[in-house]
Parts: sequence; C-alpha cells; structure tokens
Amino acid sequence: MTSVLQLLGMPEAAANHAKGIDELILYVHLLMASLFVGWLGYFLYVIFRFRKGANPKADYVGARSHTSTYLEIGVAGVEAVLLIGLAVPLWAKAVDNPPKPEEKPVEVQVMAQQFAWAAHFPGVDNQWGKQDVKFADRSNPFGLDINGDPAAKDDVAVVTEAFLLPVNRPVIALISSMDVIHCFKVPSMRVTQDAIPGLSIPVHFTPNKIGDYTITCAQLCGNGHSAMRGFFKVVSQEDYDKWYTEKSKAGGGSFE
Amino acid sequence: MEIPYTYKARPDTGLYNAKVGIWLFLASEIMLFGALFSAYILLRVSAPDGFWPDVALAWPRGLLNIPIGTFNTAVLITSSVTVVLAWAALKMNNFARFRWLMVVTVICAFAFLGIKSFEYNDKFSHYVVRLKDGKAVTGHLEVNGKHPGFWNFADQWSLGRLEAEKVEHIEIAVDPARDIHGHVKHVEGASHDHAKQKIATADIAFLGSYTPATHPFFAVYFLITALHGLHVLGGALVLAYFAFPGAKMWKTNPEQFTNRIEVGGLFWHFVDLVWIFLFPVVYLL
Amino acid sequence: MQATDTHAHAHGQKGHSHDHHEPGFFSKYIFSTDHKVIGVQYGVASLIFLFFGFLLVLAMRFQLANPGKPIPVVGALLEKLLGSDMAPGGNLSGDLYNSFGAMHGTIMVFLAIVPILFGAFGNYVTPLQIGAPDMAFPRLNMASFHVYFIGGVVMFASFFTPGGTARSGWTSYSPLASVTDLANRFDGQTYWLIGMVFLITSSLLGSVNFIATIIQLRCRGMSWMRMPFFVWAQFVTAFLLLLAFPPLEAAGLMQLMDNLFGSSFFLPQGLVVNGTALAVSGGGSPLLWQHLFWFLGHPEVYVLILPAIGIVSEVIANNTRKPLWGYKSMVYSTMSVGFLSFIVWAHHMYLTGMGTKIATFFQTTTMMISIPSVIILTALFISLWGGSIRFNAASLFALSFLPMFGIGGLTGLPLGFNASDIYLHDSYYVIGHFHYVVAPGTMFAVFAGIYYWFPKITGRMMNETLGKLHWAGSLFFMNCVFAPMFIQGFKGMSRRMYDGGTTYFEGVDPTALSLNKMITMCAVGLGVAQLPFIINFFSSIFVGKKVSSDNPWDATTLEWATPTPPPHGNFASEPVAYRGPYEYSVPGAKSDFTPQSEKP
Amino acid sequence: MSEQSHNAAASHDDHDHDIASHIKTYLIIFGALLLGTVITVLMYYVDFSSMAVTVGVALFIASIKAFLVAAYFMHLMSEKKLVYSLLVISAIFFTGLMGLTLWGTHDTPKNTLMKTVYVP
Ligand code: HEA
Ligand code: HEA
Ligand code: CUA
Ligand SMILES: [Cu+2]
Repeated sequence: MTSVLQLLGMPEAAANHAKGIDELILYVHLLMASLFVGWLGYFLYVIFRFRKGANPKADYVGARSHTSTYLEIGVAGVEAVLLIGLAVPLWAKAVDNPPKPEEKPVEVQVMAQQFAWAAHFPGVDNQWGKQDVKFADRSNPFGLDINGDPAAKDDVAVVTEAFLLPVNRPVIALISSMDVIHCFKVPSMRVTQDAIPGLSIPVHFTPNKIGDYTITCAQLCGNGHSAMRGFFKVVSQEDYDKWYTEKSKAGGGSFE
Repeated sequence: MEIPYTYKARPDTGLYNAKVGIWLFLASEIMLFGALFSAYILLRVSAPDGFWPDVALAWPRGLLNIPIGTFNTAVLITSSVTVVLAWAALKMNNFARFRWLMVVTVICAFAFLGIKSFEYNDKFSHYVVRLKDGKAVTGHLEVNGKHPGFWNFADQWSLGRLEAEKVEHIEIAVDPARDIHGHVKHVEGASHDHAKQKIATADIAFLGSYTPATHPFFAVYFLITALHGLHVLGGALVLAYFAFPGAKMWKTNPEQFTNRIEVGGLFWHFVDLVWIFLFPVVYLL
Repeated sequence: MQATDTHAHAHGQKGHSHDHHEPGFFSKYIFSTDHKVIGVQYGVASLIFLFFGFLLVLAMRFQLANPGKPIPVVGALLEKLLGSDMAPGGNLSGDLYNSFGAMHGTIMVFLAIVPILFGAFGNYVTPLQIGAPDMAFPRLNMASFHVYFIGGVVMFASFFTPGGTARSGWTSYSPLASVTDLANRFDGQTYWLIGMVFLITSSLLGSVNFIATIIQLRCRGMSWMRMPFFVWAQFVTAFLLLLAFPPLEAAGLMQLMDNLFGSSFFLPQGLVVNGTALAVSGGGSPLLWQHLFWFLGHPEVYVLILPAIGIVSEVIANNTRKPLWGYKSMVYSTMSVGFLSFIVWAHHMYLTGMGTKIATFFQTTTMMISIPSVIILTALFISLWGGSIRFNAASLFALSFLPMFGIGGLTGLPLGFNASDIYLHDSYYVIGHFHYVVAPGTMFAVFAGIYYWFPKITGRMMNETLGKLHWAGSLFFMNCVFAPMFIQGFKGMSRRMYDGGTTYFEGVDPTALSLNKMITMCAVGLGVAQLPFIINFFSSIFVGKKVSSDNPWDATTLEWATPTPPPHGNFASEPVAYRGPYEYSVPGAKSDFTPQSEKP
Repeated sequence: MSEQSHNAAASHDDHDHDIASHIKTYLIIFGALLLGTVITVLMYYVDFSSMAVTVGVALFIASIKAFLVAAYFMHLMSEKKLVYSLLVISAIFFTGLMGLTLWGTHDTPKNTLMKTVYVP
C-alpha cells in the first residue's frame, strides 16, 4: 500500500496515525481512478461509435438502461463508507483523543512568526513558565517572564535551531502564532495545522522513525513564506533526555 | 418588442417586474445585514467576561443614549407609516395628500440622520482612559482647557499624541452613573456625576475615544449604523425624487407611478425593519 | 406592438440607412441599455482581463522554474514600472510574486471568468433563449457593467500604488491582509477591498436582473421545464451571487475598517508583528473573516462551473442532434447543488482547528454535493449515447470539458474528506484540483460558447481549422500544465511558494523542481496555443464566412429564431415556445430539429 | 386590478373603500409599533439577571414589531407565493451562516493537558 503512494511521491510516513490517512488517500484515489477509467472508456467508445459518420441519424430517446442510476447510488454508497468508516473516525481520533497522562506525552508549544518556527518545552521541572505578551519579541516569541518567574528559569525555548523529539512517544504540540496565520505542516508526519494568532490549537502525533524532519509553512504569511521552515530531529529516548536536561540546565529559556 | 410587465402584473406570478426586483434586492440585503449581525454576535459571545471598561475587551453595555435612540426609532417608524399612507393616497387618487405625506417622510429621514450625526459626534469626543494602576474611567475629554470640536473624527487624542505634544494632564468630565445595572463605573473618588477629574498623562496607560479603533463594539456600532444611515440617505433621496421631479409620471402613467411608490416604500420599510433590530441590539443589550 | 415591429425590422436590415435617430457612438456602445451590447462589452472586457491574468501567472511561472533568475525582457520592464524594490534586477521579489498571485486569482475569478460566463454569455443569450425583448431592467444592466468596469479599473490601478497591489492571496486572510503594510493604510489591500465592493455591487445588480428576467419575461409557452438548461444554470447561478456575495461585502467593509480606521474586526489581542506589539484594541477573530469569505467562496466556485455546464449542455445537445438525457434530473441536481453549496464552505477550513462534530457536518455536506454533480455529468455522458455527433470546434471543446471537469471534480473528493485533507491541504494538489475545474473546465466551456454563438453575435462563422488547432493545443498543454501539480502536491509542495519549493526540496527531491520547469514550458505552450484563437477571433469578425441562415447550427432554442445579429428588441414578433428546448431528431419530424418556436 | 384601466385606483369605488380600511389598519399598527418601542425600552430597566432572557425578550419584541411592519406595511400578509419562497430561502441561508459560523468557532479540539498562560 505504501509503495503505491510512494510511487506518487508521498514521503515515507513517520508517525503512527499516518497509516490511516494514507489508507484513506489510497482508497479515495482507487474510487476516483476506477470511476475515471470506467467513464473515460465509455466516453471514448461513445464518441467513436456515435460519431456522425457512423451514426448519421440520432436516436431521439437515447440510452434506455438504468445503469447510471445504480452507478450514482454506488458512488454515493462508497463515499458514505469512506466517510463513516474512515474519515470521521480518523478525524475524531485526531482531535478528540489526545494522549492520556499515563502515556507520558511530550508537550511542546510551537509558535510561528514571520518567518520562523519556535518551540517551547516546560523544562525538567515540568512547569510552564509564566508568559506575557509584554515580554514577547522576536527572540522571545513565547513572552517568557525569564527574570520574574522561577518556573520559567529552566524552560527550554528553541528559536532557530532544530529541536528534538523522542521516538515512539506521543507528542502534543500546541500550535499558535504571534503575528499572522501560518500553517504547521510536517509532510512526513502527516500533520498539518494552521497556526492562528489568538488561538492555540493542539495537535498530537507519535513519531516512529528516527530522523531529521522539516516543518514547512502551508499558509501564505508574507514575502518570506516560502523560506519559512523549521527543523526537528526524532531521536532515541536517551538522546532526547540528554539534550533536554542540558538545555534545561542552561536555563533562562536559552535563546539561540 | 417592448419589455412586458413593467407595471402590469404577470398573470402566473401575480407581480410586476419591479416588485420582483425589489424583493430580490431585499433578500440580498437580508444577507448583508445578516452577516453583520452574525459578526456582531460572534465577536460578542467570544468577548471576555466582566465589565467594560474595567476589562478592556469585555463587551460595553449601556453606552449609547437611550432616550435619543428611542426618539429616533419613533421618527423612523413614523416615516414608515407616512410612506405607506402616501401610497394609499395615490391608490385613492389623492395626489396632494400623497405629496405632503412624502414630504413628511423625507423630513423624518433627514431628522433621523441629523440626530444620528449628533450621536456620532458625542461618541467622537467621549473618551475612555485606562490608568496604569488598572482603573478606568470614561467621560468627555478636555485638553488644555479645550473640548474637541464638532465631528472631530480626524482630530483625535491618543496617548501618543499627548506625549508628543507634551500635554501634562487632561481633564475628563466623568460619566454619570446612569446605568442601572451599574456597569459603567468611575474612578473612586469622583464624587458626583460629570465631575471634572484631572489625570496626569504620566498615569495613563491608554486613552482613546469611542471610535472603531478603541473597541470592536464601536467598530460594529459605527459600521452597521453608518451602513444603515447610507440606506436611509439613499432611500430619502429616491423618495424625494418621487415626490417632486419624478411625480410627472403621475400624469402619464399613474399606475406605474403608484407601483414605484410601492417599491420605494418596500425599501423604506426594510430600512425601518433593520433599525427595529438594530436598536435593541446595539442600544439595549 | 405595431410600431415596435417595424422598428425592429428596420434595425434588422444590414447596412441600414435610416433617417430616424441613429444612436451616436456613446449611446450605442458605451451607454447602451441593450442586453446584447452589454453582453459584448462584458465579453471584450473579460477576455482582456483573462489575458492579463494569464500574463501575471506567466511571470510567476517563470519565477517558479528559474528561482533567482531575472525574467528576460519583461523583468526590466517590471523594474521600471514597479520600482526596484518590487522587481530587483528584473527578478520578482517575494512581495511581487505574492501580488501577482493574489491578482491572478482575483482577476481570473472575479474579473475574467465570472463576467464572461455570467455577464457576457448570460446577458447575451439568456433573454434570447427565453424569448424576451431585453432584460427586465435594462438601465440596471448597464449600471452593472459600468460598476464592474470601475471595479476592474480600481484593481488595475492598484498595481501602481506605492507598495503595490494586494498580496495576501485572493482569499485575503486577516491578519496578514491588515498588517502587510502598516505604514501605509491606503495600500494595495485597500484598493482590492474597494474594487471588490464595486465588483460585488455589480454582481448583485446583475443577479437581481437575471432572476427577475427569467421569472417575469419568459415568452408565451416558455414554461419552467421548457427552458434551455443554460437558462436554468444562469438562474441558479444568479441566486448564488445574490445571496452569497453580501456576506463577503460585509466582510470587505469590516476589513476596510480594520485597514483605514484601525478597528479590530479580524485582529485578536496581543499581535506582535516584526517584534513590536501592534497598537490595536484586539478582540476580533481571524476565523470570522474566513467564514465570511468562504461563505461566498464556495458558492462562487459553482458560479464558475454552473454556467459552464450550461454552455456545454447547449453545445452537446446541438451537436449530438438529440435531446439531453435526463433534463429534469439535471435541473433538480442543479438546484440541489445550488442549495448545498451554501452549507459546505468550511471544507476550506478543516485545518483551522475544527472539532469532530462540525467537521463531520461539513464533510458530509461536501460529499453530498458531489452526488448531484455526478448526476449532472452522468446525464451529459449518457446524452451522447445514440447521438449523431458532429465534431466542430465548439463541440470538441464541450466534449473535452467532460473529462477535464471529471478530473477536477474527482480530485475534490480527497480534499473533501478532512482526514486526507490533512495531508493535501494547501499543497499543489489543491492547485491542480481547482485549475482542472476552472482552467480546462470553465475556460473550455467559454471557448465552446464563443465558437457556438459567434455566428449569432457577428453574423459570421469562425474558422474551423484554426478552431480545431486551438482545441488540440489547449487540450494538450492544459493537461501538461496541471497534471504534474498533483505529483508535486503528493510530494508535499505547498502552494504560494515564491521559490517554487527550492528551499524545501533542494537536495531532497529534485524531480519536484524539474516538474516546475516542465510546467512552465507547457504554460508558455498554452499561451502559444491561444494564438490561433486570437487570430481566428479578430479575423472572423471581418472576413469570416457569412452565415447562410439565421440558424447555422440547425439549433432548436429561441436565440436562433431571431434575425442575425438580433436587432434591438430581439424578436420581430413575439415568440411562442411550443415544445421543450431540445427537440432534435424527433421521430417522424421533417428535419432532424424542431425549433421551439415552430408551430405544431 | 382590471386590465384596461389606466388609472388603477380611480376606477373602483369598492377599491377606495378597501384602501380606507387599510389606512385604519396602518394607523393601528403605527400605534402598536410605538408601544412596542416603549416596552422594549422599559424592559431594559428590568433586570432579568440572565443575559439570555434579556436577549430573548428584546429580540422577541423586535420580532413582533418586525412582523407588523413586514406583514402590514410591506403587505406580506397578502403577498404572492414567489415572494414568500424567496424570503424563506434567504432566511434559511442567513440562519445557516450565523449558526454554522458560531458552531464552527466554538467546536474546537480539546486542549486537555496543557494550560497555557499566554495566548498572543
Ligand atoms: C469551478 C470551481 C470548482 C468546483 C466545481 C469545485 C468542486 C469541488 N471542490 Fe473545489 N476548489 C475550488 C474550485 C472548485 N471546486 C477552488 C478555486 C479551490 C481552492 C481555493 C483556494 O484555497 O484558493 C477549491 C478547493 C477545494 C477544497 C479545499 C482544499 C484545501 O484547501 O485543502 C475542497 C475540500 O473539500 C474542495 C472540494 C471540492 C469538491 C468535493 C467538489 C465537488 O463539487 C466536485 C464534484 C464533481 C465530481 C465528483 C466529478 C463528477 C464527474 C465525473 C466523475 C465525470 C468523470 C468524467 C470522465 C472521467 C470522462 N475544493
Ligand atoms: C478562474 C480562475 C483561474 C484560471 C482560469 C486560472 C488559469 C491559470 N492558472 Fe491559476 N489560479 C487561480 C485561478 C485561476 N487560474 C486562483 C484562484 C489561484 C490561487 C491564487 C492564490 O494563491 O491566492 C491560482 C493560482 C495559480 C498558481 C499557483 C500560484 C502559487 O500558489 O504560487 C498557478 C501556478 O502555476 C496558476 C497557473 C495558472 C495557469 C497556467 C492558468 C492557465 O490556465 C491560464 C490560461 C489562460 C490563457 C492561456 C489566456 C488565454 C487568453 C485568451 C483566450 C484571451 C484572448 C483575448 C482576446 C480574444 C481579446 N494559477
Ligand atoms: Cu508562515 Cu507561510
Ligand atoms: Cu469549496
């Protein structure tokens, strides 16, 4: 199955939920392809057979069969199956079932700005530092109160370089933006979520392949839209822990 | 061929062209004002709880002048009844009565607009001042002993301007506690209504008049009432045209003329209808 | 009636030399209230805009294929015209690319395709097909064109404002649209909004007029189910415009307030742009704009496609020489599409953070709307069965419309399922999807319509050979341009990428980038393929073969029962419709077509 | 209305009478509208303690007034079917616009785990 989609150029999936999405894409395309091929075959046959030279006198009534009605019902049926069987449950899983605390999800706040992505982790104390818009600027997109709030001291804030995520652990990312609408899109993870100023919207996924990944921006956000990328690496739990404690120790929400 | 049914009803629909046209137009107007009302409601339900101006983005209530608004409502209702009576006068072949009823309608329309423009001006010179200690006060502003002029939309004060022009303090005639639900409150210590209060520029965190930039409520209020006002103006001009230059048609084609008045009246009633909703929604809620 | 009869005849004669009121140039061509003249005005203006929209996208395509290289010749010109910050060294800057993209979308949709389908064909053909002397409100009709024209001028003028045109996409999402040029409040975006207010007003005037005309001015015997399908399509389209545009007008006014008066309809609190906090009150909602925009935006795409299907149906019925199969089901499907198109809009907003319930609602309605579309298309397919199909330029375009719309429509399905849209959203897959419906779809219908009705409008036929050349070239290049975009979309290429995805794909997937080059070359080819058309179009006006009769295609509908070209007032005598619109090859009839107006 | 008559109104005496009775209705409605306005304003000074009730009452009175204007001044009481269907359509779409927009902005993914202090 994956091979068909890879043939079409889709990057290899690297998250647990991707399978469902890929399957849906595949099945819809199978439906489309069979309809298209069937219709096209019929179409070419008809315009050949009923060209004026071959059929000088048209038939007033034309087709008499009811195949088309069954076909239409069939299309509706398949769509309904895909809808109820795949699309709705997939979506429900994506938005209604965030990982439970027992699953030890990694929590990260992702902030978009023209034209970069930044990530913010609570640090080893697992406490989010206080944030206020009055502290926010380009280097401190999260508006962390570094000097005022002790909980902010060990927060990890990664502004330009790649951040790390552990493999096989659910990630909850809270997507937001400080200026215009951006869109957090990681093709390999099959994750897309608009970053809308004024809202912070959770997405979750479980990376399952170690590697380097790129975040692109999929919503026009100004003249730097095409260059707006972010990077993260999916690494083993040990590597992640090492990086995380180091970063957190460096303290003050270290800004690159 | 001539265009049929310009004033005679088409048998199967029972309507003449212009009547179909005006109802179509009104259907689209429903969507236009409907979208604006929807925007109002959406913004309002997502506004934070609490009382404006204590909470900067809570929804303000009771800021508009209810007696004036009530009076204006009555004016518009009157014009609505005069226009339908004018149409009835034509039906009864009484042109003289038609004309004076139409004149009354147009006068009402301009009275409405005139009153509205006073209300607008009142808002432009009404300010909210938020102090650095979190308190807030609303009232009429006085800078260097001067009130801002009439329709001073272009001549607005902001904190930036106060600082730029090195104004050290302003005076504000604090709003009376006219609101029975008590949500327009004043800074403690203001002893009586309309008491002037001196505020040092250095203490001010924000200063803005009741203009669209200050709060989404004002943005909505100005947008909807201005759009409604434009409708009133346009309608009034058309009705005035019917009453005088356009009335020539009464001699040549009275039936079509009567229809025109009916169509004009339908538009006018619609404008009234919008106001009937607008008034409670922006003035009272 | 008597007086007008002779009047009409007098105009009908060629080379008329009357002594009575010969209208001057202005009242004849500029301030005419005749629906046919207005139709032609719309047609000419929108073809020019179509061409302009294409030039914009050509510059963009060049940039996509050769990031960092200046555009030959044109680049220098752009630098002169728009300044070196916009086109440094003949390159498109990111801002200029975005400007062109936004204006390409806006111009193509609002100034080219809708005006040509609704304004031009709708105006010219609808009254003729229902046997009406003109539109119900001729002066409103004229006003509609003039307002459209002013809107176009405003849009065009915005290219030369300091700071350039609108550059937040044709969707103009806030806050981007309000914060791109903070220093200059009266920027391109403001022009865009003012232009849109004009265009919307024009559409509203037009749609009131169309609906009133179709309801009131149908001639005797023209019952609802005897109306040509084209008229039905225009009727439903007019309703879409009438009821979907006002919310965008409201939204436009709100964004205008945000831009000019600093209000915060669409701006939330605490925006930090470029490292500085924005001095606005906040309290607005960016999603509100999107809802209001797409409340129009989705019906708008059916405004693009329904008249196109209408044209295609006329041409197909005529060239298969048989009635449309399932005419009634097509009419009902069109109405359901029209109705449903008002409640699917948020399928453009799946990824703005939607809960399961609302997303399920919108994807269900989206799937529902595909069913009537399938029914309409299927009916057209089946109409071919048993026909005696003539292949001329018009019918070739109409026939190839079907599979092209098929591809476009079918690729709408994976976008309509929200779970697959997670991957495909805002990628080139979307670009491919909608260009298949609007470019080889809608544009092919436009071409079919032009070839089909040209003889009625000018009294001369267009050249068939050039027409077929035009068809072959267009079909080939259209597919070469838009099919590869699906692949790019699968690869994860986002749209509106000024560098063509180079930053993302360089060293990762070179094919994605080489496809860019190929698409661009084919887009140039597509332009070249239009040359036969342009030559054909202009030369045929003057030297085309004169029509042999008023009804050169042996068609049944009423527009062919008028003199050619139709005089003021259209019909010599009041027409009567005695039968359905497509009585071709009626068994026992003396010829293979029985016009609607022929006495039984 | 008879086909031949050019002066629609003048030709029929009973028509005149009809109109006269209409005028009476118009004046009654006028009174009712003014009364409605007064009631709306009075309602404002009653504290319903619940916002929903306040809104409901205000809109209810407004709707009655709107009904009176539409039904009598705009003659919707005796209008043709066509006009009704038109109004029904726009009412449906207006409801859709308002309802779905509100629903859409309120049905959002649950943010259960993380409490952010700062939303820009
Ligand atoms: C004319 C224009 C048009 C038409 C008709 C459609 C039709 C459809 N569109 Fe499309 N769409 C657009 C224009 C159009 N669209 C545009 C412009 C955008 C992008 C806007 C932007 O963001 O800038 C867009 C975007 C868009 C999206 C958002 C994607 C995203 O941003 O993530 C979605 C999602 O649901 C969608 C779905 C659909 C669906 C389900 C249909 C259905 O109605 C399709 C139904 C049709 C069929 C199912 C085909 C039936 C026919 C056959 C099967 C015959 C086959 C014949 C042969 C093979 C010979 N469209
Ligand atoms: C009706 C709508 C329509 C039409 C017809 C087209 C037609 C075309 N479009 Fe467009 N396009 C859009 C609507 C349309 N587009 C929209 C809405 C967007 C999104 C914008 C956004 O991101 O905001 C878009 C975006 C868009 C992009 C993506 C840009 C990006 O995301 O970065 C691209 C890229 O290739 C593209 C290409 C083309 C091409 C090659 C054509 C070709 O098919 C054009 C072919 C046209 C011709 C060849 C001209 C023929 C001329 C004549 C026949 C005139 C003859 C004149 C006389 C006789 C007087 N378009
Ligand atoms: Cu950020 Cu596009
Ligand atoms: Cu859509």
